[in-house]
Amino acid sequence: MKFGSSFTVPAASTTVFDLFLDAPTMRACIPGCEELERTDETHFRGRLVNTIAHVRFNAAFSAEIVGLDAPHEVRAVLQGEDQRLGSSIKVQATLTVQPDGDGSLVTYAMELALWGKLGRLGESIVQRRTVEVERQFVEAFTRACTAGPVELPAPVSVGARGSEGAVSAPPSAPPAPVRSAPERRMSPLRRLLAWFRGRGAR
Amino acid sequence: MTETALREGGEEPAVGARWQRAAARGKVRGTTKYVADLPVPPCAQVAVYRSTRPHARILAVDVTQAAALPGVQAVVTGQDLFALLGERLLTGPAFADQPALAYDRVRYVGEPVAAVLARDLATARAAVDLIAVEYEDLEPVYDVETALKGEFFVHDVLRPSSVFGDLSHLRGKRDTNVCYEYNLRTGDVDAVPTDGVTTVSGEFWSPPVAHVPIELPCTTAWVEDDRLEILTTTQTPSYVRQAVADLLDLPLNKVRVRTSVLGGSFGSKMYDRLEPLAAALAWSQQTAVRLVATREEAFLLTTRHGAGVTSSMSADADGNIVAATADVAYDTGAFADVGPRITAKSGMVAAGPYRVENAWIRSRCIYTNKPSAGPFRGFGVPQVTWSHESLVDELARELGEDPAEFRRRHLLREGDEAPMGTVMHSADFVGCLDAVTDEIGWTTPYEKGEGRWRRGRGVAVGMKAVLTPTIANAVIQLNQDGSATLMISTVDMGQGSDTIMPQIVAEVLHLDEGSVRVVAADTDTTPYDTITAGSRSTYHTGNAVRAAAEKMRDKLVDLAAQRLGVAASDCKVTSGGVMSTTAQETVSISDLMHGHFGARGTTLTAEANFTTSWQPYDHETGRSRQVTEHWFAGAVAVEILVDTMTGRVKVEQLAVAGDVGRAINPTLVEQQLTGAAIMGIGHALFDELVFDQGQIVNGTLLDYQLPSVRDVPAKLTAHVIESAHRTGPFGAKGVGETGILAIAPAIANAVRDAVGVRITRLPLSPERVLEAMTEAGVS
Amino acid sequence: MRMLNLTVNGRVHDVPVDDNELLLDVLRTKVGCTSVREGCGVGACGACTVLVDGRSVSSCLALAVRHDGAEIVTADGLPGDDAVVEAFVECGAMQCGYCIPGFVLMTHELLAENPQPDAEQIAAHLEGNICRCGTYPEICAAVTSAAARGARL
Amino acid sequence: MPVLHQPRDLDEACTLLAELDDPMVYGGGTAIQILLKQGLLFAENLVDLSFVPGLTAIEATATGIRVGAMTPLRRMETDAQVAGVVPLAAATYGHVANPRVRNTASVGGNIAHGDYRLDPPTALLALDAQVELRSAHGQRRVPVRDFFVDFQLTAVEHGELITAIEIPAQPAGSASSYVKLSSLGENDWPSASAAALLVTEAGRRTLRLGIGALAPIPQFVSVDVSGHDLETTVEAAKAAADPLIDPIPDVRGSVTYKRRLGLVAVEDAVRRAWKDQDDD
Repeated sequence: MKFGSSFTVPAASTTVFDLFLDAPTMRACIPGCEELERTDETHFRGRLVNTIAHVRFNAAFSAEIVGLDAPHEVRAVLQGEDQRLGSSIKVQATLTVQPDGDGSLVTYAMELALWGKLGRLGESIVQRRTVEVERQFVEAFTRACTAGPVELPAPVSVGARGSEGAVSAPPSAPPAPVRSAPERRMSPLRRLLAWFRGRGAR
Repeated sequence: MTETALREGGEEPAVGARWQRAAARGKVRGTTKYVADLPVPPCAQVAVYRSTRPHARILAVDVTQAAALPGVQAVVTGQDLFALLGERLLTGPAFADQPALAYDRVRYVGEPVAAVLARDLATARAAVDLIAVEYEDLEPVYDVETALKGEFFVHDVLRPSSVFGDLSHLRGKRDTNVCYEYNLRTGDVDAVPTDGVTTVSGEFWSPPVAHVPIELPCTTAWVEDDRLEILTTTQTPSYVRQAVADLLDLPLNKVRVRTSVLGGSFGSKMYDRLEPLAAALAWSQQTAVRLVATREEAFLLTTRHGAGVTSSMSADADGNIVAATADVAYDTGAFADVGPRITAKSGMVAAGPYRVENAWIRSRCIYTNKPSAGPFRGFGVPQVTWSHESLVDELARELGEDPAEFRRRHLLREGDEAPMGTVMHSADFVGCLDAVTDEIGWTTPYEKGEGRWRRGRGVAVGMKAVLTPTIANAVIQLNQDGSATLMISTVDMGQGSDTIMPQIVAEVLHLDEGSVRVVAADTDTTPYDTITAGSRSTYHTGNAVRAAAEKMRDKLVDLAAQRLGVAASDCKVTSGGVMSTTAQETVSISDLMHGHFGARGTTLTAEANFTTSWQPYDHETGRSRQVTEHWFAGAVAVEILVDTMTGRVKVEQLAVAGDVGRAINPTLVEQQLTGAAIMGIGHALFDELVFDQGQIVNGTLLDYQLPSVRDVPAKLTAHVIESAHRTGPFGAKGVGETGILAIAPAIANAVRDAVGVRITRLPLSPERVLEAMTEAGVS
Repeated sequence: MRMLNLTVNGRVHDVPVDDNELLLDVLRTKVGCTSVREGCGVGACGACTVLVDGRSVSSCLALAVRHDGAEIVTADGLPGDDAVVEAFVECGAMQCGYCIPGFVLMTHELLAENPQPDAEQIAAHLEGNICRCGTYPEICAAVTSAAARGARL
Repeated sequence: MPVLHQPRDLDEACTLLAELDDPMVYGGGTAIQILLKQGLLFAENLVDLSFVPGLTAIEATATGIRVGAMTPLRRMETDAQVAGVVPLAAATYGHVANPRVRNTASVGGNIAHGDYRLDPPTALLALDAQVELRSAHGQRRVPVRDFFVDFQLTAVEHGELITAIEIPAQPAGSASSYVKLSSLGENDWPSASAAALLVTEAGRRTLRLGIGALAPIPQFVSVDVSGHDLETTVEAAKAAADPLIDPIPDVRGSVTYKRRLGLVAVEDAVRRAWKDQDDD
């Protein structure tokens, strides 16, 4: 499944680029990302956790930067496995940053594979979820670009550290988009669940 | 059409009669026992851990947690089995490339890696969720284009498995994704002059589809003393016995494979499905195991090959077809299965059933990292028929000729040599075409419509060779009371072999309807039979059955001659028994046997073998004087409506015809034709397995669409054409696949007729039709 | 485990069941009705159809414990001279036969509600049953024939 | 495997929903079984409503009918009262899946799933139905037009369950139709669906449209078509529906195709309703 888009953020491209490589910022911006640490120059590892309603999605993942042309382009591969759900996820992403007036134009292209039980169960939910995840990420990242890198570890985060020269997020900034979502807003997995419920008793 | 003539004395002949299907009432009430319904010893229930990666090296399999779950009896990994069986773990009808459990590498999402044996299925499934596998990803190959680049390989080495005669020429290879290539060279397509020649060409695509017999695959295996017994849903019991004997290194008499009537198959229950895994688990654990595929798992077991055909057809100024080319690529997925045979048998008919002087065909079987493709009703031929029947239609239109008439002019006739060098016999293409075009009133004008709904008509012809060479055996046991028991390894999957084989016996021995019973295939008692597939049984097993019945008849005649003191030549079998003209006496079978053996309940046995002869095709030219024992000829004509607002195609009328040589049971033949047509409508309009990066995304019956009662045309007729085959039993040959070959192109040709667009990719979904109309500026 | 009381084809059965057991499995393994079969597991094919208090139900999705005290009819329990069975046999409405008991029960439900259904009504009632062999023309003929016989349970 | 609870009355059900960990209401239960089989459901507790009395009644009210949440869909299709009071609802419920599913699936469970492709919401939107919800804290009513919040998201809060749907009677002299267009097999899910209700009240003619499968949630729009003829009504309906169409692409069609199909569904529904009106 391929998707991609572009968006502009109110920050210089070098700032934007650095934020992309900053583990705490990305942890805060990626919906559902509850752990993320950089293990060396090119490797990250983390965990995507959602324990909502009746589906438990818990995937340890690793990410590798496979191409870096700072501050213009970064290519990365993320791979995770949820053993209990018998599913794995792989994302191959290419991200480019170009100056655009006072801000930057971010263009990304992703190829997402969802293999196993989750992947077997239809693409509409995945498509829809992808759209949702994209939207949430862009919102959060735009906020991060305004506020700068995230310093404070989020409550469930393990091993997240503020990067050098980090600026504290202003108190008004929400810690992470997922948490800022209204109470009733369903997580993608809850939607997935609801979707299954819907198709059986349509 | 041959009407059945009454035999002497007003006796109804058995061959040609519309006998009621065997076990009809049991099937309607559900009392007929399928494999899963039969009693078996107490079993461990098995659930399978499946790969979540399309292509990866297995680094480690951690089963500690799974094994510790209460109720779990054993957890077996591919590595465990490999340690025990070595490379014997790899099976397959063409190449030994399919491990019962993956041990070093996984090659598709869903490939079995480990199996849990537990006291119940819920426990087994819960344990599967506790298995952790560590992978190292390898570059996946998702499609044939990538596979042909040869950068990454699904298999490093290919080792032929040497099970079948027609595949004995396979050789080991390495570093290629092409496991087989068939080439046909007839005449010289390059030498065809271009002056005055009209050429049409296209790139055709048939997607992978799923068989979806409603009965789920089920295999139970257990150890009894030093033997392995298997009760399984298979249409190839003889093959399974050999494969399992090889796997476990057992003599053939220590493996027993049984089956029952099948709840449909269409090619899905063949070769290595659940059986090698069940056998390996039962043998390695010395226990009884039961494997039942869920519907989702069944989608992973086998599919029909997705196939691309890049092809052309040319006619000279006089309208003669002077050249045909086809470059065919079959996507066989992770395992070859019987893909090489499919590749050859379809490649040889890719030019169509026409007189074509010059033909160039290349047909290749290509590995990718997807679930394995195998045999499916039509055996690869519908995919090439899709190409040649679209091309010939377009060629006729280019030349300003009527598509049916153009075909009629060029179709192969009795005695013609087909492009692959074999002479045609008992393949009445013209008769089939006439029957269907007459039925829909092809030459009568019709309202095409101008508003939202446009009407169109289309026709197509299909050609397929029967599987050759093959071997069939039959044993008849005649019981003293005049009833008979027939032992064959042909499996009734709904095609009706349990009905027509008794009709053949009854015809020879003058027995009544219901007096011959077929024993369910059991390798302990029923003799070797190559396979129940490829529409081969009526002809091959039918011939063995007929020969065995004739031997039985001779035995009865000898007994009667002895008893009555007359010459054997004076005796003949009639419905009342054996009659002697000289003695003016008829002795019933019952009296004859009672008299001979001096006891009631005795049996008399006769057996026969039937093996076809063939001439292997030349590997340079793909030609052979006898590449097949016989041909199937079929034709389809349809009248359709296209909703120009939604793009939906509605088949209003469909006529399907097949040359069956001679219909042993016309009712069953008609059902095979209409049933295949309905399945074919699905393939034409919506039936499709959708993949995303090697993952099936519509693998449940909530998303995977099968034709329902609503998809059946208002008028659907079957036309049985009988041009008797000189060596068929009573002139008969099979019919299981004939009806499906030409459905999709007939419908596409009708869409072309209705709205003027030529669609080359299946299925003809409403979106695709509407897109093509928009592109062509049709509103 | 709790005891479940089911009347299946007129016979009373008291069977121990787990809370999560499906009616399909209970009928097959504890009552012995192997005419009830799994085909899709998601209610989309009709092979597991049973009549519960006269209404068609996909037993593959039905929790057994919700059916305590229910009257269940399966195809193998139909009387020997059942008109629908006769009509299916005579019309040759079966090939592999695996899905047919489901069609037979759906026909019973249809005819109980609508003794003389037209072609559209037959299609509307049977559209959720799949016969992969494509026996639909014979099945529709059988339904019409059964209606003509005045089929009633 | 989750624990099954079978409360004997509504209060007990509400208490269970409020107090249990990860509870899930088990209505018809078909979808839950599918989830369990897929290995995706990790609900700790299922609250089965089948032994709660009073949830399966269809009763006349002053303004229409009140349908208990556990009423099987099939009763909506076959019940004479439903057909008489809200014929559009009767027609639409008859299109859901197949008779077996309709015998099992419940009216409340059906909308609680909130699937964008469901047939019944289109009619319920056009008819301006109200959803009755109950929790340990009491009862409330939500107009069905506010019930579907976002993709797979409804107004049902944690601890709540649906007890009934109230459907106002279809106005005298109104005409209606439901159209379901599929793109694969004829009996597949809809790729586009539309319920049209033409109402003449106080001299004004209104077209109420519920559309399904064409956006993350079922959509509703009302168009004043006073003085319109059939063709201008069709055009007005399509113009009103168009901005609401925001399809989710899947194996059944792309965004472009579904958008196009959606307008056909709207047009077909309006034409049929118009014809229905002429026939009366």
